[in-house]
Amino acid sequence: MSTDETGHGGAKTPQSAGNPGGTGPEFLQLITPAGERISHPEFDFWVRDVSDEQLCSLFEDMTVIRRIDVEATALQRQGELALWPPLLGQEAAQIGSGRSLRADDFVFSSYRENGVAYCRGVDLTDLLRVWRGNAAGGWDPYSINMATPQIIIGAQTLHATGYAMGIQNDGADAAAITYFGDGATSEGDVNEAMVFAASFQAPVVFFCTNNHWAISEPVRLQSHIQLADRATGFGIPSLRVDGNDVLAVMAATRLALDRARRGGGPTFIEAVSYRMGPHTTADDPTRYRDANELEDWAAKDPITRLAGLLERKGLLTAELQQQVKTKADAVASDMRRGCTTMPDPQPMDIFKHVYSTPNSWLERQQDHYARYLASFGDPAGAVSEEGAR
Amino acid sequence: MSTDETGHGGAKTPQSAGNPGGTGPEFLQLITPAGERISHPEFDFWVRDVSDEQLCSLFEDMTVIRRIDVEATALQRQGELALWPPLLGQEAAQIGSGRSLRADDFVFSSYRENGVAYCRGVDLTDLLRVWRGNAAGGWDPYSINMATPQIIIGAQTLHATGYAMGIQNDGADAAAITYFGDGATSEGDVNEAMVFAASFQAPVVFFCTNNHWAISEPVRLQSHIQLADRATGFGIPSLRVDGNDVLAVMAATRLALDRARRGGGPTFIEAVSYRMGPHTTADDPTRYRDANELEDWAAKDPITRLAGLLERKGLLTAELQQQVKTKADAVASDMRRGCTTMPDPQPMDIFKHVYSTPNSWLERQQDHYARYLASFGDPAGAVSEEGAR
Amino acid sequence: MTQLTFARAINAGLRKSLENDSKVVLLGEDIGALGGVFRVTDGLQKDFGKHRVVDTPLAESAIVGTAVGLAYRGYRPVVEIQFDGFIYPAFDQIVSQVAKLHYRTRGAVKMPITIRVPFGGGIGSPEHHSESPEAYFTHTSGLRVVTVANPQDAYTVIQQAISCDDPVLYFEPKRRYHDKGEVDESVDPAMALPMDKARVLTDGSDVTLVAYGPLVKTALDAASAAADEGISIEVIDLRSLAPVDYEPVVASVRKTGRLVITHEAAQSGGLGAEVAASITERCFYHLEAAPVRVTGFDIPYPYSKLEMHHLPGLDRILDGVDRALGRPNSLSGLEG
Amino acid sequence: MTQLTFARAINAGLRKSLENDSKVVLLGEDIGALGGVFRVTDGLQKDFGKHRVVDTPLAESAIVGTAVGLAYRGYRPVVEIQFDGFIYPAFDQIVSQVAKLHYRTRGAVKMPITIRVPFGGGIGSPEHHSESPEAYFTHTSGLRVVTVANPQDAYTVIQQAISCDDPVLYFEPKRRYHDKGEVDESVDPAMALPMDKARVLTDGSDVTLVAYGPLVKTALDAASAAADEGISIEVIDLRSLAPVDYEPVVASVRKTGRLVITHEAAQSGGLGAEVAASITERCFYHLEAAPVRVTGFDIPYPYSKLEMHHLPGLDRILDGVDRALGRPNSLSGLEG
Ligand SMILES: Cc1ncc(C[n+]2csc(CCOP(=O)(O)OP(=O)(O)O)c2C)c(N)n1
Ligand SMILES: Cc1ncc(C[n+]2csc(CCOP(=O)(O)OP(=O)(O)O)c2C)c(N)n1
Ligand SMILES: [Mg+2]
Ligand SMILES: [Mg+2]
Repeated sequence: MSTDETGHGGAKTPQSAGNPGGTGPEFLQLITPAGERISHPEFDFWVRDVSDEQLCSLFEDMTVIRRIDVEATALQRQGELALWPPLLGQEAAQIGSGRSLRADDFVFSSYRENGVAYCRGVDLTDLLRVWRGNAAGGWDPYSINMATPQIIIGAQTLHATGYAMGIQNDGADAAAITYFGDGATSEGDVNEAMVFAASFQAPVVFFCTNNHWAISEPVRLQSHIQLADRATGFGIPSLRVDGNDVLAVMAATRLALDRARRGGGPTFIEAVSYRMGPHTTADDPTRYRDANELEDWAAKDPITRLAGLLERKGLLTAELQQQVKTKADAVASDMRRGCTTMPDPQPMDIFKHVYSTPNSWLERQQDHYARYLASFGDPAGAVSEEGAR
Repeated sequence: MSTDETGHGGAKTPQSAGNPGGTGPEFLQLITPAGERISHPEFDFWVRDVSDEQLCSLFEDMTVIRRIDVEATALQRQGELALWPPLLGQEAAQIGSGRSLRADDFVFSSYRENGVAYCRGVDLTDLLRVWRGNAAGGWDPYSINMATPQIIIGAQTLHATGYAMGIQNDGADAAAITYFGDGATSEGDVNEAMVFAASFQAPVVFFCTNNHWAISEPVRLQSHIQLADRATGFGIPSLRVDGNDVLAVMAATRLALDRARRGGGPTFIEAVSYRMGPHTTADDPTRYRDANELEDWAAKDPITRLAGLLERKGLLTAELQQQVKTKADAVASDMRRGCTTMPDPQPMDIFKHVYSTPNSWLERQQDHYARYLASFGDPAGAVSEEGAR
Repeated sequence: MTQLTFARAINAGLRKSLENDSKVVLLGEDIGALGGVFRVTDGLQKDFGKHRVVDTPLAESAIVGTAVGLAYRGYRPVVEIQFDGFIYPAFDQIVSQVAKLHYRTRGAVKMPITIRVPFGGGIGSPEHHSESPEAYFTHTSGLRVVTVANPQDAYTVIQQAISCDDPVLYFEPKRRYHDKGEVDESVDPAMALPMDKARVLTDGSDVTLVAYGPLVKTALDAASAAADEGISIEVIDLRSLAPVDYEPVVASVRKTGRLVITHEAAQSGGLGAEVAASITERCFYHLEAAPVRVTGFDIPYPYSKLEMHHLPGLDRILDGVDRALGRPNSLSGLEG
Repeated sequence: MTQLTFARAINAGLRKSLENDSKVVLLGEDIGALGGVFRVTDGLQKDFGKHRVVDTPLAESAIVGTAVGLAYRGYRPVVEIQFDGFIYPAFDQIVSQVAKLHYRTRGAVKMPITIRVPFGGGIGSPEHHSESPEAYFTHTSGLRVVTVANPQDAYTVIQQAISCDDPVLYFEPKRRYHDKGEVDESVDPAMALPMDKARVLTDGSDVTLVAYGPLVKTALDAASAAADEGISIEVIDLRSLAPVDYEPVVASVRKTGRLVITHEAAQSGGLGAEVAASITERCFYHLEAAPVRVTGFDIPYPYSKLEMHHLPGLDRILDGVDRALGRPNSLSGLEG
């Protein structure tokens, strides 16, 4: 039953036997780790319009979301947030894909795609509401066309597929995109989502960030072969891209979105990246992973890589660097202010929005609890550990 | 959202685009519909020991289970059974695979594999217990190493995988085999079973009978590509065989079992066949399927085909035919007798086997119900529609 | 007014909803050409097209999960779960998504999803086809749960459920599918008794008998049998199981002082416990005896030959009525 | 006797079971090198190997479903569900397979599966991490459901659960994981109080207070606070939630005439309803007031800043005690 048992021969698939967990080099790359732009006969087309200015702007976004991540982690350490799931190392995957979306596309993500939310224009205070424990939800999904992030692993992939079926029914040319991790590919929901997406040829993009770990479990435990191969078994074309290469991610996402818009159905993208931080601020990765692995991946850092390209192009000026830093600092301090000045929720708020129409059971409980609170001077007293009376 | 939408190009997979639902000819065949034995460089090996005698015996088994099916259908029409799920048309798939198993292998099937149960040596009365509504279960699974058939679509595939993990832990060389339909491939459980089987390289065979329909839904609704291709996306090797060719099914199953026993992990077999009857005796297929389709498939009948081969080999003697008929009639009449003379269960039986150790909640209810029944002369009176008092 | 079966009445209600709101879409297994295994969706795909009445692949979690996505997009999905026992693979999507998304989006996203579930036993089916899972959902905050006991309600309430902005589990008493009743199709669902209200079916002074779904008929039969014995039973059809409309039950128990509750589901933790506890809280000083539960047993649904022993029947309900009244009954003389 | 936290006590119990029975295997997400997100399985994979302590792919239905297969093969699987809110994808396998297979095989196949579930709130977690889903399982025939309220029970009951031939849901009160208590590791689980028995924790004469899992500590605190006010509370730790051991509760209520039940789960359809209904049935003529339920509300588990408002605390329990006693309380003067 152990995964050590896999040496016993026999199990082979044509595409990628012996290339477990997706660490192999066979993926789309447009920028090398050293920052060199390499050309690609098919995919250059999809980033042909990316100007120098846009490269700088991608660099800015990636830097900003790294800064957001650092700031949020600090806020957690300082007790201002209950928890934070860092995206460190996944900036190219999130910005490359997030920047490829149109306003009328709709995003269904996991908890980790805070960089995508940034691309969608999320209010920074809203980004932290849930992690501070202040509210059941952050932003209004319709304000940025991005659903409330999903914690139930993989559940959102079905929502994206259903939304895409709705787009199709409406005759619109928008697309849905769903983000999930390598671990999520094992959940029934993700596989059922592919069944439905393929059956109805729904305009949905499955964006799988293979960051090599699902908490303490290496991707090899989920699959011995490349995750991108999973999709072909459902009749869904798939792309495997260097997830630390912002241009490669962009090219793949644009191709997939274009296919979806034009009635070509779903696409699966495996973005090969790495979770440089812990799973969340509550996690201790030293219990399960090798420091060397981290070092290897540090050498493939997505921001350093884009900086390398900008450097080669003579774009990485002191001015740009200053400008990006100023922006990142401003965003971080805005976010911090938003976080620490967020008004506390009021006790009776917990009864709001359970239903959209009156419900006799809940109304009675709400009334009783209001009376209970009223019997105390200070609502906080009503719930203190030692009791107030 | 309709499946009519699928023409819009774009979605292609390398293996089998444009070959939906598995009606294509690309499958392993060792006997043509006309009964001609065709040789195959790889798979002949797996049936090299099948003697003339064994061919006759396969013919007998297939004929007998068709007879069982006819008899059970008749019993249902006569009110002796509440329901019956016919296997008509799937005899080769069930006998070819069922006869490939060893006694120490373990079967986890759906409701339709009554022919496999026959191969396992099921008691004919036990086969009908559940369909008569007389008991919660038919046979003791350990008596024939076959689990109680599964109605929850796909759930049994996980049981087989777990059982196979147990075999592996025990260091035994047995295998588990699980049977399920084309429709079942869409359920999360079946896909999760493949994830686990691949991850742990468990000795399990996934035997998918693609009988082209899931009640009223054509296989194309579940998948636009061949079902056999699904498995490769999980890193599981797969075989697509003519499910109406008993030798092809046997060869594939034997290969898969051999791989499993030797530590080679799981295999997926798609047996392409056809459900010639209704889904169950409660179904009315005229509402959703074309009579022509039935005719096409009648021409590929698995028993006629084997008879053709026997004929060519001069084995289809009047004696054989008589012997087989006698056997089938005897089995059918045994089964009928077992069914109609099965003692009715006793009211208090419903409380048995819920738990294996005493349970205070249930004991109280059981005691109360016994008192309630005792307050009536005749237990049947206690539950009559009009009331007995 | 026409005579319709439950199945046809629901069909007519679905048709009305499909006609009145282009955002209504139906999803499920075999609901198209076949018209559902109970023919409840008969003819709807033909008339409204494959985009509005969608045969889905075999995956319940996906059926409900894609309905969530459609709701995000502004649709009002109506999902059919083919049999009660097949709702469990969708449990996660129902409990963690459908029920909670309005809360989790602070009211921004509505989940006007109706989940139709043929439920209950009595039709001689094999395992997994006769479950009464309603208590799992009545205990799930964020959901509404309703059931119906006559074709008119079947017709009206399905439309109310579909037009409700909250998610609704609509349980269909499958053993009554073929029972007929008067249906006035001109009833405006918005003007009819709201789906979250109970209905008193018979006036009575001795005992209050609460039932819902398939057992309402049995309860009514029991009431008329009891009448012959001089016992006056007030039968209440709950209709809404979450929330339960306690007002008429409280009013009735204040009058009768006795309460019997019946359902097919297992007793322990069933809805009967909730009703008994809540009515005891509200009517303690009016109760002359402990509320009596007449329910299915704490066993997996049994094989069909014996299912009538598991299901509360007329006599078992009357035995419970006797218990509530302190008349001789099967448990007379037993303590606690 | 050693001082152990709940988490270490369970770990010690699991270790004992792994040592004593080679058929015991552990399955779950992150239970290997990480030792589980709460470290309950810390060190076990290292000591018993990857074949006995198995990190599984991320698929809860498969974790439980493969456990069923292992049970078929004669194993005693112990499954960890990482958090309460992640049990729902496995609901079908639990309800339709684990709970029913002994019945469906007429006793031939045993399902000695233990499903460990950290449950309840109070630890400041985000959504889906603080659920109290026990009532779904207590209403499911074929399952046993237990929980523990002190490290000694944690140690003993996990071993009893594993050696039980029936499937057991073992709910771990996660907000107590770090609380310490005396644990005697030499206790023989077969000789200890059986896991399906309740335990009276304090003698009292005025009110019976029934709690389980995380709220037992709160109930005990409430009882000592009440003692200062001259109210004598008998606290009962249910331990077994299915079946509930009603005997000591009945005995207590016959003495006190008053019953308060508390749990974190939503009120409607929660286990409190079952206890209230059953005790009312058994003690109607001894009850001086309606049983009082002090529970979580009918809302999705709220965000952590306000979770203490949802969770029954010391004062809310005392308010319920006052209600049961007819003393002034927050609802005084309210009718029904
Ligand atoms: C259904 C479910 N099971 C388990 C968990 C606990 N859990 C949270 S994150 C996680 C790992 C997810 O890994 P992956 O999909 O690779 O995403 P990543 O965290 O690496 O971005 C697990 C097991 C959960 N949230 N939901
Ligand atoms: C989880 C679940 N959903 C739905 C059903 C209802 N149902 C019974 S058989 C069936 C079709 C199964 O089709 P397939 O897997 O192709 O097997 P076949 O009946 O053709 O052998 C359906 C939908 C069920 N039994 N279980
Ligand atoms: Mg990951
Ligand atoms: Mg089929």
